[in-house]
Amino acid sequence: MSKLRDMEGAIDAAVEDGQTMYLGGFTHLIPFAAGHEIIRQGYEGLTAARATPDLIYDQLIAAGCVDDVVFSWAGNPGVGSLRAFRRAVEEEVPHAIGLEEYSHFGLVTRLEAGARHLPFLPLRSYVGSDYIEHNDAIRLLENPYDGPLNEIPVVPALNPDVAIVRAQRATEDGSAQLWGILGEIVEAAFAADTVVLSVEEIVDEDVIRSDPNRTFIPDSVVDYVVEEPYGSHPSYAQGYYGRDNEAYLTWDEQSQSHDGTQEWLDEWVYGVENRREYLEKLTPERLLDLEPKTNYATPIDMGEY
Amino acid sequence: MSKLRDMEGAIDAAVEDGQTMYLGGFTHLIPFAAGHEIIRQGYEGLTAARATPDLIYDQLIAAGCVDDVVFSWAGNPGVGSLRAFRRAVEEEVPHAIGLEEYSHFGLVTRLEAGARHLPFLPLRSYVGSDYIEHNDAIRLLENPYDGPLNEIPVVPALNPDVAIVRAQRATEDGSAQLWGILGEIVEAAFAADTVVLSVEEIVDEDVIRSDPNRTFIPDSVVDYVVEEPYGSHPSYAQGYYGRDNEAYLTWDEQSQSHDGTQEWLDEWVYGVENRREYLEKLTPERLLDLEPKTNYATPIDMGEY
Amino acid sequence: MPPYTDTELMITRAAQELEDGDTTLVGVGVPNIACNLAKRTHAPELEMIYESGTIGSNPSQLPLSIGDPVLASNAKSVVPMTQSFGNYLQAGRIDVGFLGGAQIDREGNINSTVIGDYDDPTVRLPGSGGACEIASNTHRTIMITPHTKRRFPEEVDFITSPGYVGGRENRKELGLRGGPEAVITDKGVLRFDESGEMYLAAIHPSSTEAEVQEATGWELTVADDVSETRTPTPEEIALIREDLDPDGIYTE
Amino acid sequence: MPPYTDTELMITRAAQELEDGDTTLVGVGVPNIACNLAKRTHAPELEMIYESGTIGSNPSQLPLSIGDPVLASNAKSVVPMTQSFGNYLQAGRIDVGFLGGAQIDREGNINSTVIGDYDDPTVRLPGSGGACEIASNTHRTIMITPHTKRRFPEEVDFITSPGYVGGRENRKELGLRGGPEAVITDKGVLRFDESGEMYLAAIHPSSTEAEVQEATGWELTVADDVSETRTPTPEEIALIREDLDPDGIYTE
Repeated sequence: MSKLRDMEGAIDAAVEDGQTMYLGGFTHLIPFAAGHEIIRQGYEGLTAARATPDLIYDQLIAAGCVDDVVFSWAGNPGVGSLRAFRRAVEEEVPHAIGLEEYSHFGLVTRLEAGARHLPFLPLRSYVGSDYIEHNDAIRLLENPYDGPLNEIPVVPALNPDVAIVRAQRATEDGSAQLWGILGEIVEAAFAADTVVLSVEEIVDEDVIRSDPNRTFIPDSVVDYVVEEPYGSHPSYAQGYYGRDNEAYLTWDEQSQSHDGTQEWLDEWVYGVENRREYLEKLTPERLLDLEPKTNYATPIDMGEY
Repeated sequence: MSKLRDMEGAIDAAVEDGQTMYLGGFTHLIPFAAGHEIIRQGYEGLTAARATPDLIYDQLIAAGCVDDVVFSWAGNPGVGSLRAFRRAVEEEVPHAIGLEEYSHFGLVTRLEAGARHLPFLPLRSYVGSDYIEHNDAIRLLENPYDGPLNEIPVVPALNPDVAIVRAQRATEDGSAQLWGILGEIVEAAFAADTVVLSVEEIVDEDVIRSDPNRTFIPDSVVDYVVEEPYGSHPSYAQGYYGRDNEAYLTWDEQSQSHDGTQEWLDEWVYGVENRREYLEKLTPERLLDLEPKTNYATPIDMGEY
Repeated sequence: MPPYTDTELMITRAAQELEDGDTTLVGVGVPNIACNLAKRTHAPELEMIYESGTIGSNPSQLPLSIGDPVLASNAKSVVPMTQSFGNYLQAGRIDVGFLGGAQIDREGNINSTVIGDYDDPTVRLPGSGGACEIASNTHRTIMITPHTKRRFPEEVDFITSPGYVGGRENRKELGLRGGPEAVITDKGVLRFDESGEMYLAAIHPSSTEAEVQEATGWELTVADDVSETRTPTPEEIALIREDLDPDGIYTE
Repeated sequence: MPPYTDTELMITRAAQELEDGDTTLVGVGVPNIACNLAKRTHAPELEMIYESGTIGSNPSQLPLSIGDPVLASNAKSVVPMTQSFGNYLQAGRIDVGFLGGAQIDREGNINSTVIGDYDDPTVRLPGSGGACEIASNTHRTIMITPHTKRRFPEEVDFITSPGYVGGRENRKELGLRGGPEAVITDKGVLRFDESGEMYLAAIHPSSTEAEVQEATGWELTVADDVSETRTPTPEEIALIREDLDPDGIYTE
């Protein structure tokens, strides 16, 4: 069953004010096009969960869409601070945001518990740190077995209302293959109630079925599918394009003031209809420079039995 | 660093009397050649852990190598009973064996806890069943969060002394790629102290590095590597050969009596030096009939950046 | 050849339990044929998952075991068992599960572990495999089994796979999802009432109410509207005999 | 160009902490250059893992972030973060971790969360990322940081990454593996004594004991055998400037 929509339709159908939202992707395959569409549609009161808020949440915060952030590392990767995030925390601009803070493993473990319908999962982090004191959701459980550990920390399941994830290719009904850095994308898709999948390319089901071990996201968890080439720009899609570092540096510059963020949003988000128009604003050189050389994986033989 | 050995050398180096051993592979990629070498070398007192004991543990039990079995389904898949296993349990022939019993998810969850260095992991099985009453290792833990569940079962980590696993291809130092049914192979390799990896083919490191998302077992967990084509016969290796059902039916027949098992072991295990000699006893037709047609996966482009 | 065998009747009846669009955890043998029959007749969108971790399997021939390579070749996805059990089954993503076993009781509890005492069994059965998980986590379970008094005791010797343990309400309170939906035997179809007790819902043309009662280890309630099972159509039988089990491995 | 900069000295000194065959969890920037320098000099078998899940990375150029595609292309393996943190880091498969942060204290506890009060911070820092896990689960951690009094308080404002909290014995009893091994600053090299307290082990040629003490927020013990840091060799500097950071992104 085809679940194809354009981004506007998918976001409109999937997102509501006040939801807990998870945009997946650890530095790789970040759903920027979806994030911009959320800004354009003007949602409010979102709880924005994500291990690495990255530029996309900084932009959502600057646009006023976000009331709370659940996260583990809030920085501009390889560049510096997330200035809009900091302004909201330190100066309540455009408004105050609440924070719920974990480490990376804590947050991805929460998604994994959510994906598996478990109330919690244990992990060997947080002991000796100040996290437990400041986050009531991280709790200590008695170890019921003999051994050196008397207690072990646990984190509760995270089941976002909506997850938006990217992959390189998928069928129209949403069976998706992704490669390169996987981050927490698959766990987010399984944990969420509603899933929007945005891909570089729609492919025939034969392509997916030829290599089932690479299908990390099955159609059964996906609600809407959007074909959106370059939908992760300025982050990257392994094998398709690299990270556009200029955009990360530009945001660092623009976001030094709240007004600067609004100018940027006016030009690159509110000022365009969709991702296609956004891409048309980039110079061809800039897109060409992001293209990697072709480098095929050695194929495998699944055998026909 | 090359870890290549022949099977005799690898088993001699890795296995000792009295160990807890896990031969990985859920109906697929079962390490039969390694199991037969263990029988030939005459180990005793092994705790043989495996979700599906299958023919290989039935043969190890018939050979007297095993004192205890940790398992979740003891049958001849698609055929019927494991007769040697049942004879040991019901009639103490060749000697009594102890049983520690889980369901599939319970046992693979034990390996996952072991792989992650956690004392236990929770799962939503066993409630309402008679397992908890008969297996003291399955315990109930209070749920420290609000929600419908007050208690949840947990199972303890399983860290075998030695795991023996199969893959289709690997480097000489043990970075392995496998495809088709993965079962619990990867978790077993990460959970064990010592790992013997047996593969259909040794390949150059370039092959492995061309498709890193398929490398489920890294060299860092592997101690010994054995190149052993058809090392999973009569189970199968996806893309290389199918299951030899005749062998499963023959064992069902032969194992109706303890004497029958000994005849079979005399001919197919004690009577051959190694897997090569075992294979030479099969007819060419039989091997040819197991060959699938070639069916390559659609390649992916990792990109060269 | 007879127009249909007992097994073929059980297969066609089981297939009718499946709805189009259902996701089903398939076992080998008879359930596999029932699922494939449903997929080729009224439920083309049936999604078949095997506990070995193959998702959306599309087998080119009858699998020899739940780990057969035909289940992986041409599947939609293949995942490790931690995920097929964790992300799919435990997460509630599987509608229907098929179960087997040596005994099933009044509450739909199934035993596939031991006959007799656990520590000194008369018969050592294979054990749970994934059955305990399937019974605990799918939305409905279906059992296909021959109907004999030994197989239908009032209480099983060992609960491998929980049914309506202590009743439907208690099952829910224990945090167990779904529950037994139907037991399809060679004599009839049994279902579960509001309290969670098994009753006779339909009788096969070859059997009688008295025969069913005779082969059941407790006084079985019979539905007021007990019906006669519809017999297999010639099309169904042709599919089974020509395509799904041409060698008659499971159906003869 | 000077024969070497402060940063280049820190890089070469950090590289010496790595042994051939070590598995190291690499951060971007300076630690990345230190690891690659070690791999190209005395530690060719160094295994580089990034918390993004790339195992045995072999980057063709300097990664822009810990999620750069060059870390995945040509890696030995790439796994989801549940596994890089679970099966590798938590399982004790990583020898060395590099940590950064705004503050480090007497016990080697690191703060990368907030300056000031947690609920009303003066400066909101990025937070842990994987640092809490790296500090808790590797066998030894190394920190590379400028040496200033603000960065070396007696106690950090927030323990993001536990060091020898309450001493070496207490750390062990808490179930934490390993612990801080060295802090490499632009003034010297600090290590930890038997009780788990930081002390000055070596001074860079450009600095003095008094300068180090002046830039440290507590009375720092100085080793009896305090040494002078060896300066970078021309070969090391050539590797850094020509191959590892030719654009001088991190080293100028």
